[in-house]
Amino acid sequence: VTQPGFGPDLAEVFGPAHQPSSDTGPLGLVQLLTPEGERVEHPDFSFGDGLSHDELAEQVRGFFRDMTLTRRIDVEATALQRHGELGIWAQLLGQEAAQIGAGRALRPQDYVFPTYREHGVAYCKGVDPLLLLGLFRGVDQGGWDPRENNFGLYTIVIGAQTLHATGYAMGMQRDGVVGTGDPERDAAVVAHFGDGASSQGDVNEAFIFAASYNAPVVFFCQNNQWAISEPIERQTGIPLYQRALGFGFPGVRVDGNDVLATYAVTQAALQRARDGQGPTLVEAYTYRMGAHTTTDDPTRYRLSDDVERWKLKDPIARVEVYLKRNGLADQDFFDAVAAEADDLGHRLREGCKAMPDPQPMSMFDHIFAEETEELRLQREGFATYLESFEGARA
Amino acid sequence: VTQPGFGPDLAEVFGPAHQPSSDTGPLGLVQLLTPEGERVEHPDFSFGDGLSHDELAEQVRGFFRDMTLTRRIDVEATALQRHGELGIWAQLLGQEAAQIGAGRALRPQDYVFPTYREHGVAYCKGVDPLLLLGLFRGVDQGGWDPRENNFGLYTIVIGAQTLHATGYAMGMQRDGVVGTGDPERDAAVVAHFGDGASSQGDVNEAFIFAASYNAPVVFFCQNNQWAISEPIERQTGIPLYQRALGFGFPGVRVDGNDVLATYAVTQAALQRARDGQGPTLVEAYTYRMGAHTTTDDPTRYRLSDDVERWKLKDPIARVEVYLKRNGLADQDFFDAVAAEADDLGHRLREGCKAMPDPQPMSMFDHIFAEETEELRLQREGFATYLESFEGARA
Amino acid sequence: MTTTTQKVTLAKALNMGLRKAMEDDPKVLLMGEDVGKLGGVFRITDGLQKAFGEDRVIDSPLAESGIVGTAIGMALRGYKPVVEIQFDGFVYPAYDQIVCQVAKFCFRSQGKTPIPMVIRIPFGGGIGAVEHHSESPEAQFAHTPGLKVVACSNPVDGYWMIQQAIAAPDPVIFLEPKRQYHADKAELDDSVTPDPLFSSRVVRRGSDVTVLAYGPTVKTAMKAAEAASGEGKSLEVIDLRTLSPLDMAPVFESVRRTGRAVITHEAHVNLGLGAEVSARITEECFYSLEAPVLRVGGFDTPYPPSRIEEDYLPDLDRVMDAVDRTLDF
Amino acid sequence: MTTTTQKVTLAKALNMGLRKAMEDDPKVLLMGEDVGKLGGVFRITDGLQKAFGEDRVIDSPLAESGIVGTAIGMALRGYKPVVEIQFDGFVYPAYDQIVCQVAKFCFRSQGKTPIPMVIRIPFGGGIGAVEHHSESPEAQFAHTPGLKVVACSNPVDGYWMIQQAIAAPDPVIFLEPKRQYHADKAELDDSVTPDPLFSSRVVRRGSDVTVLAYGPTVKTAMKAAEAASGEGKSLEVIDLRTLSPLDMAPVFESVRRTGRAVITHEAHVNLGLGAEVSARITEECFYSLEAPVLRVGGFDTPYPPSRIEEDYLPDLDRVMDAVDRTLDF
Ligand SMILES: Cc1ncc(C[n+]2csc(CCOP(=O)(O)OP(=O)(O)O)c2C)c(N)n1
Ligand SMILES: Cc1ncc(C[n+]2csc(CCOP(=O)(O)OP(=O)(O)O)c2C)c(N)n1
Ligand SMILES: [Mg+2]
Ligand SMILES: [Mg+2]
Repeated sequence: VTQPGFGPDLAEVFGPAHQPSSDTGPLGLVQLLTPEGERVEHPDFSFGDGLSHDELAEQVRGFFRDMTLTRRIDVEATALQRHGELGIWAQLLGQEAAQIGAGRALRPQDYVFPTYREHGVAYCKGVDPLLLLGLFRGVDQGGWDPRENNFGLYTIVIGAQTLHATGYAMGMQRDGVVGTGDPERDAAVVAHFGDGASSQGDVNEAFIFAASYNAPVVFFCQNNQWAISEPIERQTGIPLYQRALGFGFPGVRVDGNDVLATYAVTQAALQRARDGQGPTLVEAYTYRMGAHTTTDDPTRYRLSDDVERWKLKDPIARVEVYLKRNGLADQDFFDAVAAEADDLGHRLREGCKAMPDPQPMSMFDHIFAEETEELRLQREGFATYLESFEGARA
Repeated sequence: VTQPGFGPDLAEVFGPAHQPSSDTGPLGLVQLLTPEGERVEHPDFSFGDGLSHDELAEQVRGFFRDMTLTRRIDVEATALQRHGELGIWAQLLGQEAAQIGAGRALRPQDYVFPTYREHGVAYCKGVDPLLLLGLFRGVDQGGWDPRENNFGLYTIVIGAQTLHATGYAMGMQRDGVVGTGDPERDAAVVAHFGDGASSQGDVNEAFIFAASYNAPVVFFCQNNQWAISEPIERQTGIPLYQRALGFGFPGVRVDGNDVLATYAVTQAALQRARDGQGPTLVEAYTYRMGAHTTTDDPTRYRLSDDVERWKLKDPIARVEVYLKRNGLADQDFFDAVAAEADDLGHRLREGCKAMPDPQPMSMFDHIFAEETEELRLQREGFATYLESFEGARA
Repeated sequence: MTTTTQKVTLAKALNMGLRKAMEDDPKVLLMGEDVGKLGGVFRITDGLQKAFGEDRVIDSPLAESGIVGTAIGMALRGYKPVVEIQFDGFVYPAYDQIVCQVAKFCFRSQGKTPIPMVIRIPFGGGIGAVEHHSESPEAQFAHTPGLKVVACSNPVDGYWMIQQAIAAPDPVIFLEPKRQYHADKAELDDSVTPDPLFSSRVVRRGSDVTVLAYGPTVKTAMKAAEAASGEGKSLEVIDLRTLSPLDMAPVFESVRRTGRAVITHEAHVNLGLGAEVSARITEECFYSLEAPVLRVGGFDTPYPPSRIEEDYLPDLDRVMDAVDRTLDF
Repeated sequence: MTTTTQKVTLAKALNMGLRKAMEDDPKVLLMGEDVGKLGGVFRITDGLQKAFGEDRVIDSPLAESGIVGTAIGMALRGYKPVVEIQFDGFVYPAYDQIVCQVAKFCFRSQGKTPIPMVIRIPFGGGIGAVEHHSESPEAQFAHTPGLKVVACSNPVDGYWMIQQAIAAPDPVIFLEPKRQYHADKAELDDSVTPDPLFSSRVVRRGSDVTVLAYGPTVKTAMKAAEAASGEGKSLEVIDLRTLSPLDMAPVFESVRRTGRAVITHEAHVNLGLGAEVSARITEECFYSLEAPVLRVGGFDTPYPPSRIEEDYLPDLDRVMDAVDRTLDF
């Protein structure tokens, strides 16, 4: 009885299934500062409302400074890897606006769960950039204290941290720090992840748990178009921010190279979470200008003119133009930032080289809060073994 | 600079995030036969087009027969469990229309990946109902041959089969049996799962892979409102069919107690897949009338009046009314089906009791296609051990 | 909690232990599938949501990785999540979160963010269930540094060990022999001081052969000892209780006396706990051994259909057979 | 394939073996993250997508469970998927699909639907990587009935074993010592007949101590044998090659001669392969043993930061130390 073609064309019925991922969706790509440095309006999001001219100027200069220093951290670390001081480095070149916009929208009580690339967010959360190098140098697995900075350790297993973030947000709900209306008290969580990570089961389960419990978490996806060698099209045929609609919470795509827009959108999403209105997915549309990591060779899988095209959208250049054209910053300011960056670079170079290797015996430390007899014996056995070489090895 | 309430209310911006899961969404709940047995029209889906009055009558009578026999399988198996002939049984009571509608839309070359509850679909695929009992009796883990029936073995790990289905569909693409326009050749896969399963990472990854490769797979979710004791609201705040929109392929909610609508929608989705237009999510909106399994006690977590309300939507009764009121079937027909059901019941009772226990030694069989020396020795050792009891045990 | 003694099943004892832990520490949360109104498919959390509310006894979406992953987040926020995995065979979707995250947070952060968390897993077979409901996954967790793994074998241990596991500052995989949930009742005296959590215990003294067991096989070992004594063989039975770390001191002491050891568990013999225990005994008691350590476990086959599971599972006869083989060695 | 011999690295040998397998059988598919244009992060699949097209060399979305789960479906459809897990530490999201599905389809269907499939995993440490990139997960898979697990240690074995694994009708976990990928070159002669896949091999004859190794530690064991001979100690080295099933015959034969055995692997000692091998040797060669089997492996700690990984990993000194201890026992 089955006949070919029976039934309507569902594609027609349901509307086109696939849209090019460059499509910016119903909301359009939220942008407040064009690549040319022009301020533009957006119906739903704005930057600087309620700020005086000076306050606004100061904040934008702050963004410029943050992005410049963040880029310097990245450049120095990349160089340190080239010189063998780091084993590997995950570059953020091109993603400065996405990270500073997201990072500056945070309040001290907000907690961040990063991937391995959130150097700019770490900087905003007050993590000493020098500490970021330890993991990549191989002397530790993250030297900062998550409790001090409300900034978790880097997570290397793709997507895993989005569930931790959701659970942490559920804890905030139980602590009564959501929706009280007290700005000093209400808190939220940001879960960072990439476009490739959006395919992991864990990330989608995080969406489900967050929606189910209406948890105060902002899922911040830096869509830098690439998961190592795989383009975004392998992960999704529609704009990533629309994934949220399938889970029952809002999604928005913002120009991730526009620090003003990223700041405005992230802050709105965070406020929504703090107010008890639940999760939001923010897709920061940007581009990975560098290699995936210093061990990667992008020439094997992508064309350089893509990169050239995105160079024109540089997140820092547009802010510099804006500041200069509108006389919001003078040369002294730019010189000062440049000098500060040089100092930072110097400090990172010296500090990195000075980082000591851990003691071999330290591998037995902190495996548990309460050490086991088994491990104590293994530790002692190894110590005795090492001593047997004194002299021999020296 | 951060101020409470800064930024627009995203809920406003993005539209309401949450809709009650009873909401039937933009398309409405696709229904072609009301609980009262009235045929109704739907703008996008229809049943019986191109069928003569007799052909249509014959097909609807067929559905009635299929559902009646399927229910009998379920009733008998439930009774057999009560009598200790089965260790456990997963009842489908109330889901007959969803399964027969989905099962009858299949072509022989289509392949099905079931959960543990698809007894009606198995029946449509020609699996001897008696073979379904083996797993629940504990004599095997699925006695039928998936290759003969194009019906996979029951999968107990929630959601796992949706990935197998997607991979199988990817294999069909490589075999060139998709989009050729030849009805005898073009094939598709149906992945069955439940509302609870929609929360598993695997199911969401299956959506991603299917969308990414445009695989010919229909994701058929029987939303029976419950995952053991957990109501659908724990899994999703919006209608499940909308999950598909987040992954870039169509989703549709159909009245799962309406065999005509389920048949029409599934067939359309299958044809879309066979034609190479990719995956579809079909949410069959139904209700688990029985316990989760025979070991479950629903009185601990749900109200009986829910069940009473759904009794009025019985999938078989409405077809019977429709057939009778329109004179599409006479009493002889109903008597014949009843008799056939009795025969089936008898065969199941006798057949089940006659099912022999497996030989203990059989646990060593078929672990590999190529047995290992290790296992051969372990098998021999156990055989010798058993022999040492001959007499002793007898 | 009353301190008057009462006879309870393992299921009831665990339920009482969980209730006590929740009363003692408001940070303790329960989470899992069907743990709320239903009280879990085995009723271990029966009545707890009613008593402590939906914020502390949390029905979760159907996703094990999500359950463990979010529990990690709650632990980082200062809570003590106790998650229930509905059946042993369904812990695997959460395996990545357990071995790469739960096990590593403390080490990764150099002790700054330990994860005090309990993962309860009903394990083992013998209940006539279908596939994936009778697994024994302990070896896989014990092999993972950063996890502590324990198994209770009786109501009294169940009551105390669950409270100790929850109080512990480290992640504990807590294995419950589901076959024993409703099997035997034992006298529960709330006033005694329990043994430390990470200790094994000699549960029957003997002189000829040391029989090691944990979880569901302790009962089997005790039966074997009973039967053996009838044949004039004296078996010493040790309930390992803790699988990682292992508490081998009482085992070594015993084997040095008996010179013979048999270990029995439901998990597959190949790379099961018995392999490690055998290796350690041989390393430590080499000159005391009269025979190699013998292992009696589930065969190296997938768990079979339930109608023949008793043939798969180590039973009194197979333990006795090993005892005889080691004595005749 | 040319039959003229050439010197190749392990990476190149595996690449050649995969190419050969794809030429020989059109049903062979490769799937994984970055296996296409990039040729994999280790370049093991370099050039294969260009040669065989995107339908046979498939870049996958970033989801390991999805990779293995869909590969199962392709296998059921008659294909022979060879999936690449990018690094050992990232196999865990796929763990459920591997142990509950890949391992069980054949048994569950009573042989009707076997899953011929290869899961390639670059494993082990020593490459100065960050967390999760230096794990040795073999024991967890070897403990699971229904899986076969092998590890290659050199280019020649790599070339043949990958082809044999792909030709095998059962699922094979194929472990590649990533540290060796570009280390040494070996003469590859396509005309010889290789040993069977599931066999261990004596790679150096000796009479005093039997040293067992696989994957990355085979080189370490050979170095130790070299050094030991300088000290007048004769070590027999066996490359286990197959971890499940284990091919113990050559091991037993050897230990009966030497009376002493040391096993070394990078995996944690606790419940690592060494535990099982030690238990089996003791069971089979009890009266031949002059000393307990000694185990030299990774410590029971999480894999440490790379700056001290060489202290964590078994090296020549630690193997020699064990050799001395067993000789002095
Ligand atoms: C579970 C897991 N699988 C694979 C990897 C290896 N890996 C590291 S980064 C990466 C790509 C991630 O892409 P994306 O999520 O877009 O983040 P991006 O690197 O672009 O910031 C992969 C596959 C991993 N770290 N974890
Ligand atoms: C991975 C996994 N976790 C838990 C279970 C236990 N379990 C069996 S059925 C079920 C509920 C499934 O609900 P749903 O997906 O709605 O299907 P239904 O039973 O309603 O048909 C659960 C939790 C399982 N089988 N697999
Ligand atoms: Mg990316
Ligand atoms: Mg359901």
